[in-house]
Amino acid sequence: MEYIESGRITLDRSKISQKVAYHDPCNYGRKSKEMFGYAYYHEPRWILNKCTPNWVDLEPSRNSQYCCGGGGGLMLTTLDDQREYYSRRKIEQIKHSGASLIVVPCHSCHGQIKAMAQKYNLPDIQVKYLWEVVADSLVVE
Amino acid sequence: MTENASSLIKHTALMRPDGHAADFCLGCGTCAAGCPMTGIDGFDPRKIVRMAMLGRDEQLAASSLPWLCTLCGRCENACPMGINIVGLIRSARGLTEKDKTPTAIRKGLEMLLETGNILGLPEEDFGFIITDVAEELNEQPGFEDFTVPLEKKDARLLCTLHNKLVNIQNEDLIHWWKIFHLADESWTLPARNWEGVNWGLFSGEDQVLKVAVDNIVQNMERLDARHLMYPE
Amino acid sequence: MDKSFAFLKTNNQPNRILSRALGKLLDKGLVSAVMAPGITNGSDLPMPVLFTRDEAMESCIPLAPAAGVSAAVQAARIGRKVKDKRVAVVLKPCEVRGVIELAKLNQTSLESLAIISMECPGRMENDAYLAKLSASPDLPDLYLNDSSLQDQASSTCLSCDAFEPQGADITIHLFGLPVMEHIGISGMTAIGNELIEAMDLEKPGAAYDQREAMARLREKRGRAKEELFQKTGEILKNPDQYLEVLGNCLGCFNCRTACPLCYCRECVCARESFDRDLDDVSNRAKKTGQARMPAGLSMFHMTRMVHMSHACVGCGQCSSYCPSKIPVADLFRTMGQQVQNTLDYSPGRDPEEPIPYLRFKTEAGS
Amino acid sequence: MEQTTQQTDLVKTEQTDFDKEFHPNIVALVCNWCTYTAADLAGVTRLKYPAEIRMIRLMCTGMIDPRFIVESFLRGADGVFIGGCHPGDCHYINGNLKARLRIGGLKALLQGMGIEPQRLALHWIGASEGTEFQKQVKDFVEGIRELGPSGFGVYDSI
Amino acid sequence: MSKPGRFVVAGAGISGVRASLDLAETGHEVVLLDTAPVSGGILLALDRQFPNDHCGMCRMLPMLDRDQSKYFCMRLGMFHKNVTFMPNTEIKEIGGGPGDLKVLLQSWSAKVDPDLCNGCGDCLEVCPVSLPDDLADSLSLRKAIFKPGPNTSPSTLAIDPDSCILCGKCKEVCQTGAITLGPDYEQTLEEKVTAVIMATGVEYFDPGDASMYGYGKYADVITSLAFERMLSSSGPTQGRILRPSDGAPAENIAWIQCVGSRNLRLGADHCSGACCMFALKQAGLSMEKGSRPTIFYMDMRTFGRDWQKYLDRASSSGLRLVRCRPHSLEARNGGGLMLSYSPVPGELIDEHFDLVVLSVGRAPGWKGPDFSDQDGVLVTGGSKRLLDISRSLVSASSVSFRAAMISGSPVQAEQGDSITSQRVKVKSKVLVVGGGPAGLSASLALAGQGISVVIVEKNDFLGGNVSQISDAEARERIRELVRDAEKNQDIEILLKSRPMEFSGTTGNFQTHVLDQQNKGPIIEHGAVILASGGSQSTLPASLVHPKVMTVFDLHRRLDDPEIKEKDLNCLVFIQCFETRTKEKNYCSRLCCPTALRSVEKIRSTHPESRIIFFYRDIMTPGDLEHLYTRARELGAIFIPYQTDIPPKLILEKEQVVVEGFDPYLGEEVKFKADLVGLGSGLGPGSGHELAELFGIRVDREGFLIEADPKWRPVDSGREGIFICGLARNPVSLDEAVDEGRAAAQRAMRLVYNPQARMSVSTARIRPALCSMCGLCWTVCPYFARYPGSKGAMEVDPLACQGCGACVAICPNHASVLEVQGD
Repeated sequence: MEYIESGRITLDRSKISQKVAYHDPCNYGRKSKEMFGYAYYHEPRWILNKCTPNWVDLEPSRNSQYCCGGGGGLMLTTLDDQREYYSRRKIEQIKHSGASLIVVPCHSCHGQIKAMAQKYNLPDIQVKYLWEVVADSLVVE
Repeated sequence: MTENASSLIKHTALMRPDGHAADFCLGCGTCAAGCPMTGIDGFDPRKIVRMAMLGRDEQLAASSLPWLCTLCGRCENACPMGINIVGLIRSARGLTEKDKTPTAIRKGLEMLLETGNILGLPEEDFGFIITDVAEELNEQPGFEDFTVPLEKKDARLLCTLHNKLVNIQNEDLIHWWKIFHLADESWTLPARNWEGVNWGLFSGEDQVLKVAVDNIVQNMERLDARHLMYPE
Repeated sequence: MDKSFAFLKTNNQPNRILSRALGKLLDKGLVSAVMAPGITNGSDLPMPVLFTRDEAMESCIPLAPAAGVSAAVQAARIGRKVKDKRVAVVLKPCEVRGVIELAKLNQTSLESLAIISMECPGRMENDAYLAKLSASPDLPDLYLNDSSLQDQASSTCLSCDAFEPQGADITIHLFGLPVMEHIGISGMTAIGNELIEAMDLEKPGAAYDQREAMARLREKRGRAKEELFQKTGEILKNPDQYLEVLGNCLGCFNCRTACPLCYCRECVCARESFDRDLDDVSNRAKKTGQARMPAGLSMFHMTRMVHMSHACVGCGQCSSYCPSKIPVADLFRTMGQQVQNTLDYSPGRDPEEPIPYLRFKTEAGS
Repeated sequence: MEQTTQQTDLVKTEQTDFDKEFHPNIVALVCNWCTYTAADLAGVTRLKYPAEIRMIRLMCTGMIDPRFIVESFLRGADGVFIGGCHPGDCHYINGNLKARLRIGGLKALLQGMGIEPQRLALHWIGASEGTEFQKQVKDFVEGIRELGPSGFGVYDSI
Repeated sequence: MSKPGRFVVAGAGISGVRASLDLAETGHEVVLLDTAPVSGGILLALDRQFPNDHCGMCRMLPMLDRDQSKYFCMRLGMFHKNVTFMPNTEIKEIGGGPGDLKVLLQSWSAKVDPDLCNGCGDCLEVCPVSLPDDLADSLSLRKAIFKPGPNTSPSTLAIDPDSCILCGKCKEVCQTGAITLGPDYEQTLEEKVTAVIMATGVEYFDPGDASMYGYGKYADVITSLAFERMLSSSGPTQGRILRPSDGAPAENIAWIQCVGSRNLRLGADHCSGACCMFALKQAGLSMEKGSRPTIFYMDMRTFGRDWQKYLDRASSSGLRLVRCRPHSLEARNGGGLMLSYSPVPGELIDEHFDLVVLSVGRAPGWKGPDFSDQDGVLVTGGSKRLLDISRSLVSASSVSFRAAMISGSPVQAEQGDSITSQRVKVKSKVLVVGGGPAGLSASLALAGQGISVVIVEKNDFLGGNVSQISDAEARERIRELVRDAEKNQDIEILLKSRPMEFSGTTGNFQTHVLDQQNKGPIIEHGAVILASGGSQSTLPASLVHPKVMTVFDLHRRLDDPEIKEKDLNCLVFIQCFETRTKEKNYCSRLCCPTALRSVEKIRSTHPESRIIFFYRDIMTPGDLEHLYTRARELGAIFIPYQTDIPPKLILEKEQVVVEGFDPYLGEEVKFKADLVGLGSGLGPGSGHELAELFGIRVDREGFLIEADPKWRPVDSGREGIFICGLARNPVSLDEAVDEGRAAAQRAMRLVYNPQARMSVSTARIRPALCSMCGLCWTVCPYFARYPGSKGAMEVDPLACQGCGACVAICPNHASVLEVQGD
């Protein structure tokens, strides 16, 4: 944000053409709010908005968003079926949003959503990190 | 069975200033209604809270319930009584006997304690991977002069890494390096104990949690960095 | 209460034998008086008579096929006045119903009354009865055994299918029995059983099945009733017929006087609605050039219907009293049935059944 | 009795305007507490209802003596509309229930006299039901218009 | 003869109106003010009220002065000759002391002159400003010039100064020149008054703060207040239940309870006290309109008079009740919402609803300066606690009596009246049956106003049996009442006595009171207050065991040194033990608070002991919710049970084992209890006998029945006979005292003037025409008829309200209505 505001980097909003949906990771939102009293809902959206105008929230979002299903170390366990079941909600949300690119700022979510898109047979769904989207939109002078 | 009088975990109100002990539970089921995992293998946050209230620590620790949770916090965010459900589940995980914690986590934690990262990656291997990826980036226009400031002192920003980026998806490192580069950021990456992921959070073992945090603090001190960047 | 059933040997004199049986009640002190149809000096028309000594019972005709007035009103007077004593009252089923209705209106109490009633073959109109009686002095007994005589009963009775008493303590059974040999008597209540105990009755020797005779009668009278109601219903609905029938009304109020249920001290119709204001009449006359006087007779009859149709017990006395031979009872009964069906009310059936317009206490909702 | 005189006065008014359309003579007996308030509300919210009705305000529908309804018909009313509180809402606890019973019996009686049952209507209309008042009155008047004059007045010739 | 007092009542909701009427009816003058342009408060928005789905506000109107009202329906406004209503007014300052307060009132301009406005509504059409209507809780729009209540009298249009843009269009079209749009003027006025009553009401929680339910985001999520307007035929949908999003009929409707209450994270550790009933009512009414309602609740708080029965009726007619709190809502394509909830552990249900109604909590809502600490300022109703209508009225009457007491001795009402009503001589004496807290507070209140009182008490002591079941503090309060009563010269106390014969008419009753030797005086009195109390239910013989007792006994026993020192490893409470079921189908109200208070007591001596509650619904309305929260905080464990599987008590020689089912664990649980407390409830004492003697109604369980459960809570339905306290319904000590005072207020109204005024229209019997058939007796709803000694029925002139039912039923017009004056 700081970079963008201060102009240290410049972003091109036209580089990404597909419909983008933003996923709130638990750690950035609810848990951050519980632990540190502040939830990062606005900032990532602000950044994303600088990258592309064509983005939406997954519904529900923010405080009541659904977890990707990979958190809490669940990705590290052998409980794959459960993990898959859990993610049905996220997949529904993604389908509902109609987006083909899911932007996440969290590694865990990134992995989980990517894996689940495959499991649920959604090969057209791309998953990118927020900074990846920023990097993709960078104007290199 | 007759119930025990006291529980080790039901008073878990830690980490959150406004958190309440499990005792406050009204049994309203808001938590369960918000949890996508409810019903899977008998999972239900309300039940876990209840077991804690009744002092059934061992039963809870011996079950798979605590490990089904993604710790996403959707439950406690809505809990009208402000019960620290996530904290409670973490505590329950902490009570799990070592050999019953999921293998991957167990190993990762052991590695973390041993090597400062969950992969158990030696320092020189890490350095190699980083240099390798940086060279990849150098091939892109505009980034020819990019280098990774490993172990740079006095940087504004100390970065830690998600082990995934080092392990299987190291091409994803490029994205933020690009940003730093273009923004001309003063940053550094520690060569040791670069692990930014803290599985102690998952296992409920606070002592591990602390080791991991200590590692980072030491890095900060060692490199005199002013800010810290976490992968998450 | 299990009903007991016994025979009373009649020796071709059912009225006399039954009178004697009733006399035993007086004799044994079980009742302080008996009110039953009887003859008193000067008239052969059976009227309610109060007997207090058993020897006087010789003039009693308990099953008389005529009734000068409704005995219900007289029985009610007794019930209202007499306390701590018991009086046996012999009433026709319609009169029993009348007493019960009056009890609901606080005009009598059933406490001191022992009600004796019969399966009713109907009553003749007074003039017809007296004419017949002069030719046939045994008419009261013969009537009971002769269906062709019974066919000469009043039109109200011929179309009455409520001939079985309800609410009586004792029922006298006639239909399907060889009444000249014996009649049946049942106690319907504890009091009734206590009383028939004193009548020295016989256990029934042979079994008689009354059902067929009852059913036949019910069918016959029921059909007549339907036909009557049909016909009268048309009269009420059709202004031409209505005016033709009621146009004969003299405004004498006999029907009201005859009615056992008209319990008001002074009829409202005599004060407020009847005999309309002269201005009113002349207004009407101005419109059509003429107006009948006295006016307001429709209002009178309709007011009585509003007040009494739900309670009409169908005794027919109003018709009997009418000097213009207006079938007042037919009109009332027809209307009564429609109102009673709507309100799901049956007058005189049960003293505990509340007057329909007081049922608001138990009703709620829409 | 005040109410009685009011009623009689009103029904004495003879029909005068017989234009092309039939203007029925309609008496509306409304309870002071609920239905009158609803009628008032209908007025305030400018809900139009037929002008044919002569509204008589009573303290309670439970005070309606059926005799007066009969008299209204005998004296030329084509319909009688009664509006009271919903069951349970009666200011006098249960006057409306009493009215319902009596009107029920009266309806049967009038029907027996050849008066169509639609000519006598009892509706529960609560204080806040202005629209309901308008609707019921409108429907009632329309119904009577379709039925035509009651012709019951001829019974009063004796 | 003393001068009438003058009072300011702030807030013209039902509490304020009740307090004003009480004072006005006893001859005082009242200035009733409200910040709103109309009176009525929240009630204007509610068409029907639980627990009978009826309207009935008019029943709180004065019985005797009623006929002087210009309008009858209270939805049109409140009118009384002794009450001046000041809209758009608030209190600025209060100075002076009790009995001599100086109150500075500030009014702002109404801008629409009610005398000129004819309510034509032309202005409403031209006003260009549209904004959400507060009354419909934003369900619909209104203009800046608007009609502030759906039924308020035609000429009361108002301009909202905050939204008005002063465009002047309304003024242009106004044909009567009623509108003045000049600068806001404010008028201040000083009133010298005896006392001030604050009845400033409650404020509803704004569910915008509970974002999980998407209020404000999804159109189909509305508040219970908005739904109330939707139900109303004068509301925005004319009574049809529609989805605000698309106007489609709403079939599946969910109510979510406790939104903004019972939530520690929102700092709302209270229960709003009436929303459960509110939701039950709304759900029931919606069923009548063809909807399928579901209520999501945690505890169904049916603690009031007949509420449990109301619930039973609703559920037997198909209302679905789901015990859990939903987590969140999601919008669905094609309209409607998906609600996630989990009724039993391990079960997660997503269900589609067309409409979601949030039962928003309430909190005391006074925004202006707080004068409540000032002497001579009394606070009533919802502004003190969260109360339903009936309790608000009781509280308002209680407070108005306290206010009247400040003015000193009673007012002698003017003899020469402006209206020519007839008067009846009455005895200025009141008989009080029962010397418990309710009876004592009633007696003291009346005696304080110079009315003589006779207390008839069956025991040989005063104080009732609350002294048996409450804690020390309560006992002390009752002892104080007893001491005050005993030394009051206007109170005559007859102990070991009971009323045996009762006769007479309102204002002139005679009661024969007998002692144990069957001797005693005949007391002539104007009114009677029945406060015969009740007692805790005794346990069945099969449960006699030293370790098993009622929660009340247990609470008392905890003070016992023996118990204090004993090892108590485990205590078990079983609430609703054989109550709120078929035989005793009501909530006793005191068992839950008593048992919950016991927890704190137990913890003070036994910090480690296990405390288990088996319960159906914890009944802690209002601030009592703290007790529940505190008990949980102290580690008491609450296990809900259902009536079909109640916990089992197994009595053994040395111990008691309680077996039950924990639905959260889905397992049987078993506790070895050292003490078992049973919430077996309270029951009325001699209700049936009293009802028979005094000719009033009594319910199946023996509680005396009030004239109207909402609007006339302490009237028996027979004028002159008032009921209060446990004889009427289970109450707390505070409530008993309030009810006693409220009953005293009602009695006072009748007897303060030795020449009581009759209703303007009353029935009369023409004896010559009367046949004594008794039809009029049966139809009289006010017991105002009796068979006279002269062969005709007679009328109790003060009891007769002039409804005319007797006139309609009498075939002979022996019963006629007479109207006094015009």
